[in-house]
Amino acid sequence: MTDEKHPATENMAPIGAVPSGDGVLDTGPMPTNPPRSQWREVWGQFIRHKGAVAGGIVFLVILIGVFIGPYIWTIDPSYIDIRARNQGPSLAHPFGTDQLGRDMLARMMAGGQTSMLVGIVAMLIALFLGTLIGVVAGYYRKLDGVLMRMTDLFLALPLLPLLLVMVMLFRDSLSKAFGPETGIFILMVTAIGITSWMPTARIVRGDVLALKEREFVLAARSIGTRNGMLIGRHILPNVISPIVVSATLGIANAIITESSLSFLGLGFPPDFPTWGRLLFDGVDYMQQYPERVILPGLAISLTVLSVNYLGDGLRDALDPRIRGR
Amino acid sequence: MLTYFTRRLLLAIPTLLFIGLVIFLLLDLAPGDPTAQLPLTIPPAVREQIRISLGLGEPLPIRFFKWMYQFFIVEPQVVIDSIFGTSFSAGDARVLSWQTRSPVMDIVWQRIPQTLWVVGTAYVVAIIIALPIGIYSAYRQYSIFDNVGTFITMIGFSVPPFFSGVLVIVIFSVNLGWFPSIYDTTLVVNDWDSFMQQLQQMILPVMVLALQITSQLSRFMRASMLDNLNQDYVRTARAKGLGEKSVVLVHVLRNSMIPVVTVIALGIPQIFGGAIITEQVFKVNGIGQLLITAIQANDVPLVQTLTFIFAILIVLFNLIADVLYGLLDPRIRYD
Amino acid sequence: MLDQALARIENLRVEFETKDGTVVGVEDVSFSIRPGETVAVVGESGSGKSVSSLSLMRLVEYGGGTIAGGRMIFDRKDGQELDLATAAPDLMKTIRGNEIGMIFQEPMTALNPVFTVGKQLTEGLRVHMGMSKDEARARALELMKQVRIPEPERRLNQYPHELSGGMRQRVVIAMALACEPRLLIADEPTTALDVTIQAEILALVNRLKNETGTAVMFITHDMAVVAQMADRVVVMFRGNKVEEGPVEQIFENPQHEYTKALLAAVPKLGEMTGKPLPEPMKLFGAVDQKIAPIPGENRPLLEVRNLTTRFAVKGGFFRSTVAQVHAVEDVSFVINKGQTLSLVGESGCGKSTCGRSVLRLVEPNSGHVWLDGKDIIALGQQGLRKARLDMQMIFQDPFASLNPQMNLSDQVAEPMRNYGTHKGADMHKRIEMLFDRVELPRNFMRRYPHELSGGQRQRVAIARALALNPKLIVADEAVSALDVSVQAQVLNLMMELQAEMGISFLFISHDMAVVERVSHRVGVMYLGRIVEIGSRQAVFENPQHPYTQALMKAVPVADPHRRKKESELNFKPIPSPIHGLDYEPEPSVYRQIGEDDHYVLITDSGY
Amino acid sequence: ERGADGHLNIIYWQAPSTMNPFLSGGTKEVEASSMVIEPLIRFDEKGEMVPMLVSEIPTVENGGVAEDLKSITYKLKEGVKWSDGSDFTAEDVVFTWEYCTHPEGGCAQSSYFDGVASVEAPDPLTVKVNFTEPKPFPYTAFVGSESPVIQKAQFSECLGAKAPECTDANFGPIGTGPFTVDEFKPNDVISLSANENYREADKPAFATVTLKGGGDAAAAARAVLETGEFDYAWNLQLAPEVLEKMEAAGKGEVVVAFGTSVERLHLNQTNADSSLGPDERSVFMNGENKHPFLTDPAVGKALSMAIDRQLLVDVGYGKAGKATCNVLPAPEAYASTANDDCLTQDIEGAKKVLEDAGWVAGADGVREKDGMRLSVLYQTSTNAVRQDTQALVKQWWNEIGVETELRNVDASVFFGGDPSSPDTFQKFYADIEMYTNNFAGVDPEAYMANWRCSEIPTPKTQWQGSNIQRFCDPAYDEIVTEMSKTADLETRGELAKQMNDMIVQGYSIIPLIHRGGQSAHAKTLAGVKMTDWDSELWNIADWHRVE
Ligand SMILES: Nc1ncnc2c1ncn2[C@@H]1O[C@H](COP(=O)(O)OP(=O)(O)OP(=O)(O)O)[C@@H](O)[C@H]1O
Ligand SMILES: Nc1ncnc2c1ncn2[C@@H]1O[C@H](COP(=O)(O)OP(=O)(O)OP(=O)(O)O)[C@@H](O)[C@H]1O
Ligand SMILES: [Mg+2]
Ligand SMILES: [Mg+2]
Repeated sequence: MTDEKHPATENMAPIGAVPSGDGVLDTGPMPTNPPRSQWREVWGQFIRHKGAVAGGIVFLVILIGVFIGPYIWTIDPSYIDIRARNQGPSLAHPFGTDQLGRDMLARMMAGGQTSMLVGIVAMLIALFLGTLIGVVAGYYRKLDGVLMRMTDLFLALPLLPLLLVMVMLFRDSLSKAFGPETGIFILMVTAIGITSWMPTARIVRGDVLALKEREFVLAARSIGTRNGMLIGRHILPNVISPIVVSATLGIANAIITESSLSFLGLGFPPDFPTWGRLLFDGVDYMQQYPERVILPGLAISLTVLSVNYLGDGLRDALDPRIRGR
Repeated sequence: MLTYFTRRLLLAIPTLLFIGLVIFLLLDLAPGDPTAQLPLTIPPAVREQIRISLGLGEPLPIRFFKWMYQFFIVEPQVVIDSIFGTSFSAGDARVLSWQTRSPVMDIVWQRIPQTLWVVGTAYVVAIIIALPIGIYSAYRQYSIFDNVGTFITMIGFSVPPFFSGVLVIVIFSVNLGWFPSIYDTTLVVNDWDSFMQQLQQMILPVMVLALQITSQLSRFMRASMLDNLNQDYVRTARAKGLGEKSVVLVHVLRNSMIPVVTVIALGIPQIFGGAIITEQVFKVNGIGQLLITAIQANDVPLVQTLTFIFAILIVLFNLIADVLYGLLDPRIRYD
Repeated sequence: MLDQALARIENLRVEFETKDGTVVGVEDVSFSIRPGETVAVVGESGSGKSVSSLSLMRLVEYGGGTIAGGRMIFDRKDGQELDLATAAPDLMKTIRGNEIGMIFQEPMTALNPVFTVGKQLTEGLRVHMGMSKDEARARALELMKQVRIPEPERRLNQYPHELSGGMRQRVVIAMALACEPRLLIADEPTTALDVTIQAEILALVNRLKNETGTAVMFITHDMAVVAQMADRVVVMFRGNKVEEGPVEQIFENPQHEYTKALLAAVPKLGEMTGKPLPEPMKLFGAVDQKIAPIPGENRPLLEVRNLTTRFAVKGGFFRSTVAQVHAVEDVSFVINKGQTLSLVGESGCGKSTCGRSVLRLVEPNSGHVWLDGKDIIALGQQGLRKARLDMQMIFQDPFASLNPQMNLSDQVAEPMRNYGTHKGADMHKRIEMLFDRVELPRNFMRRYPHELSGGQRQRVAIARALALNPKLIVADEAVSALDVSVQAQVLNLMMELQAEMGISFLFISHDMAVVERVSHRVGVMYLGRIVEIGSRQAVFENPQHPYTQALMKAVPVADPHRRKKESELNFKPIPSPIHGLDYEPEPSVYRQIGEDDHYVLITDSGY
Repeated sequence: ERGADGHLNIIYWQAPSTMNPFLSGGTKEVEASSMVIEPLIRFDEKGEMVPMLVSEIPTVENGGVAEDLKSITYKLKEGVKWSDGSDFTAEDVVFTWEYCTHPEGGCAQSSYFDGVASVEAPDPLTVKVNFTEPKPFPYTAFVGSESPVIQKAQFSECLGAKAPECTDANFGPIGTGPFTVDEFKPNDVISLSANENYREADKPAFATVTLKGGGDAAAAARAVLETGEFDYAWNLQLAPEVLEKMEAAGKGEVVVAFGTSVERLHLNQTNADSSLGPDERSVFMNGENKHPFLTDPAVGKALSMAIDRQLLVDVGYGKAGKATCNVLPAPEAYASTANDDCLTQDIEGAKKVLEDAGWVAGADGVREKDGMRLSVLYQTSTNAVRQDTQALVKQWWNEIGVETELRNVDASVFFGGDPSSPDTFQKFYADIEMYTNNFAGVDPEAYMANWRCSEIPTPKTQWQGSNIQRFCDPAYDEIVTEMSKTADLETRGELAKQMNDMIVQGYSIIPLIHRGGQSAHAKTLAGVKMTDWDSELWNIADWHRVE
């Protein structure tokens, strides 16, 4: 249909008959703030959330510390200075040294890189899988049963044997393709990711089931929106809140799962520092050198806390209903 | 409701069979060997003999069906026999652990009490603590209490138990000497003294576990309360002249509990599954410790049976959670 | 009637702390209510009606508001006067629900979904009157009878969702009345309900007032309801009282500009009597408004034949279909180009389903739909998508049908993006044009739905429906949720568009006055069937089916001299539309009335 | 007096899973069962034989061992009773042999009966073990805690495939030892009480014993050394400074005993290049397919010289380790002294050795020769101490120009024999691997025989075999044969040293640390004689309480 059939359309005059704007019949107080760009607005709301700002700053400091830090503090984290073993904090080693004389500050930074990456990447995998499966299960009725039973299956799968199988099947090819350290990283992260998407999937599915019944979804269909777009434009943005929460908890969960795997002897190799591994190694020395548990413990907790507050703020900022207030 | 329940139960059977198959294949694929923990002084030929005597020589499908048969046919018969003194199961081979060469289910039964004592108590304690915290945090959102609560629960969530566990042992067992660091599973509670002893040895592990569970539950509770506090019916209740206490604790709570109760129900399989690390740290030797030692020893029958029981519980409690949801929320009807 | 006022509000001011600073909900309001009197508080959305009433209950505090000034003197049972604005919370507890009862706007959400009706009813009784469980229950039963709920004993054990909207509202009223309050505040108790239930409830409140001498503060924006109920009227505008007076005076001799505008915006049943074609409303204060009848064309655009839509009721062991909801049953009608057909009827009679079936948003079971000669039912998914270029829908609830996460320009742009009809700057220009067309400021384009008033939202929905230049728009209760004045604007807008662009409307509504205003033809639905269909004039001026007649009778008239008595109303409860699988409904057979195409169903409709 | 000292608390952080050492050959099971069932002869803390159920140790001199070395005859002590009160007889001993050698039984200790043709019981107190070949060291069957005697009456229904079905017997064997099982909770806790029928009337001093399992080494050590909840803790492989700190609390002491365990590096003699197919990678092909550089003794020598063994001990083992240069460090009669130079680190020397052999440093500091880089993959099982060792060794090797990539594998996979896994130590898909091995008892004959050419694991044998580094020297095989025919202890000692030196100087194995067992007991517990030759609990009958 073209406009030619209705030549009037383009230059239709406003209906002057209806007073509007400042007219008598304007309906009460309306938001009067000037319109802002969407992302500016999100940002504006975000920086007004005190917790989020504090969390963001801490998170940023940690990120900078572990990723930029090594360029400033250039000691090799695996360099062994055997004469300097088990030292307390000093100028030469601000965080002290470990039982082989490796510099703890350098190890904390190297460990932080791995831990942060594990947290973020595993979370992203879990989030992607969880959202995908949740949305598909919620949106396509026919797949719901199968997908939800699959979630049950994954809930029941034991992580450790799974990890062993993955190590056996993929380690060699991965370390050939990416080098041994990246290879094991990919394995760990995938294993953690694919064993922790289930809660997200459940929550997202529940929300999608409810959303699907909302009228705007029907409205979208009535204006010719295809399924893919419908999910992308209408469903996903409306489940962002549970997804953000899952992301927050996901990072924490991944970091902690990794450290628990160290405890069970299946985490990263002991010469591959991560915060979880450093914490685990430090536990034996807790009484002699308390800083060895306090430092990595603090790093993990701070990260988790900051991510949590960051998530709170992000969720509020992404929700236009809250944002307007 | 009843038909819904039975329908879901029937559907659960193929699901479980499939899960069983997947677990079986996964464990079969996993590298490792039941003789790995034996000293290297035992020569390879002997190891091979041991493997054959464990039944590892048989082809995969036979092993799978044997296991399924034993699990679903023989083991229930054994239970019936032990209750009624019958002898249906006589002569049938049961699922045997490779480590102990004894029936897997017997070991599992042996482990359940301590797991329930410790993990179960922790769960109950956590619920008792988490709910009030969640309720009050939501009622006074963004108050000091709420902020401090958030802070502590997030810390609780972020500290791995292998650290917090050892920390409390060092503080309370080593330095203060108040509580034992090792859980005595042989303790029989039959009088006040032994009960106190049991309490003493439970306190530390329960503390560590409850901290984690509380952290998560209180977040759920808070969110759910927040959802309900601004509902219209709350205003109606106030307009009736009800006190704040009954408004919050009767009207709001009842509604907020609906999702939380199902979350709690879904957590129950975890109780039976044990808490691997906490049990290990405090030597509680419950189901979690059983699973991890079995995995380390490549005790496949034990691992697959435990995992499968866990799968059954998950499927079952998923169902229970759904049913509970329907019971608690009169709006939901399953037929 | 005593002269002594029961409650006096003096210079009330209420403020809310928000992130954007302090918002004044009520600026300066004073009025009083005497015992046995009904004071209607009218005014537009956001004018502070609810806030005033909530302040009287001291419930604003729980919504984040503070009473920043003024006094609210309440005459207590013992004759002592009390300033509610400063009363202690404990004292307020004994007043709320006991001496002042309140009926809330939304019957659907005002009840706690997880407690039985009985429990919620007895709660107040036990707190205030110290009754035992059995006593309270007996009293509750009495109350249920008083509000005329059928089968009261069974209802006490039911949950709110098991009752219909009207029944729920009556439960809320019973709750408010439980302790025989001396002041009853009713905050828009009927806005969300359809005429028949509304009529019942209004009659009930009136009866109670007469029987117990309770004073009533009745909040509404529906002038017809005011005319039915009020002794005195308080008109509010933007947080202030602008006019006050006896009901007759307000209707006959309004003083304030706003009151006049309000009255002008009310569509009155019978206004169109004698006019064959619909025409826009005369709006107050509007200069050079062209009011011309809209003729339309005499060519059919949409033809619906024997449309039937049923919903499966699943159950049993294998979740098989055990019964069906006969939502739309053998419905046929024709809409001409540029004309409007209205469907009216009680809640749940299948109007929305019918509209959706035409667009195939719900798959009909059988029947035919031709749009401009194209067989819609026969189309595949691709064809259907294409066909929807020509037919659009405006949904019942403007808020629900807009995606809360998308800004307005994206929402309006979406259909164009979907079909690729316009792109880039071209599309942008068209969006601006559409915004202008529906009278939305262009700087609203980046706003989100929640930042708009109901009327503005509905205009967005209209703009979206217009974006593709459709030939047919199904308008499902497009104005039901709106204020009278906004409603008038939206109605006029729709009619203007129809006149200019030749759009046809399938207009679904339960508001008879609105239907009378906009339609060329009217179909009355009952239990899935059209029981009467014909030109608007024929159906309204010469209703033939008994249901149509009852419906007409229930419509409140915006004239205080023509109040309806409860005895005039006579509604039967609606039978269930659910039937077993083997139920074979008879085909709809119609009898023609007179010369025009005015038909009445002669098949048994269940009424 | 029996039972006078009350209760004894023992903690084994790895809990025993059965009390039948024939069904599970794990150390923890063997040790736990040694409180209940006994062999005829045990080894004491010095590795010397102590008669337990026999009146004296049979030798050629006293006629107990046949001149042709083809049989040995034990005289059982009189009056020994099983804990159920029945008599201990030669029939029980014969039955034990039948039980463990049953082809379907999968007996974990059946190697103790290798070469045993038959066991006879000419009379109730005489047991005669006949060998198929002359056996210069005949003290294998029924000697040491891994080869105890079980009661015929209890196990007669449990032969072969039926063995696992006798759960009650496996969990509570009737024995001749000082204690009997009251309750056995697999992998958790064992409750025992004094055996009423123990042959020494005043022993054991403890009335009851609890052997608790679970946790980790640190927790076990803490329970004995710091909180005093337990009296004895086993296998405390902990960082030396941690253990010292705990010991300083004053509640208990750490005891160490050395046996034959040596932590060593195995240098793969075959090519383990990952680009090779499964039929070639790490497969021994009679001298073909040799490792590109690890077969060069200069490289092995340099690798060995670069290591500071004492430092490894200090960092990871403390009291429980000694630097060593021999795969066969004990007993003394067999320990060579020819290689002791390696005890001192010599980085410069190592560099020179490589330099002389033509390995010169390339641009990145890694030495090369003929385009071959000295780059090794060094693997071991996952274990904190081993990873520290790896890290240190890697650093030293880097210093001498050897590039090192580290890998560690989960112990259950590494030591598991799953032929489909690429990570088992037998498959050896790496250049160098590190672990500990030892031999049971005091005779190294079988142990040294491990490195015969025929013992090399290959795909054909499903990678079974004990010659892990794929060492093959016909001369070595000859000495093995010679030793199996030599009865004279001194000559046997010489032969063993010769073999040790061949292996060590050929640099197919680089010994690092002679490891001991490390346990802790409360100060109030006396009588502990820690040994690594037998069960640590071998003399639990003598343990008692002191103030
Ligand atoms: N909780 C609140 N926070 C902030 N502002 C509020 C709040 N409640 C009401 N307001 C503001 O107070 C003003 C009066 O609102 P009120 O609810 O009394 O309107 P109303 O006359 O009842 O309208 P309606 O007919 O839509 O119910 C409005 O401008 C509204 O935005
Ligand atoms: N998706 C559905 N599944 C099952 N039954 C439905 C569904 N949608 C509507 N119904 C039933 O079909 C009947 C007609 O509903 P419909 O929404 O068309 O009524 P309506 O006339 O639009 O009412 P209202 O004025 O309340 O909007 C009702 O009995 C309703 O319960
Ligand atoms: Mg209102
Ligand atoms: Mg409708």
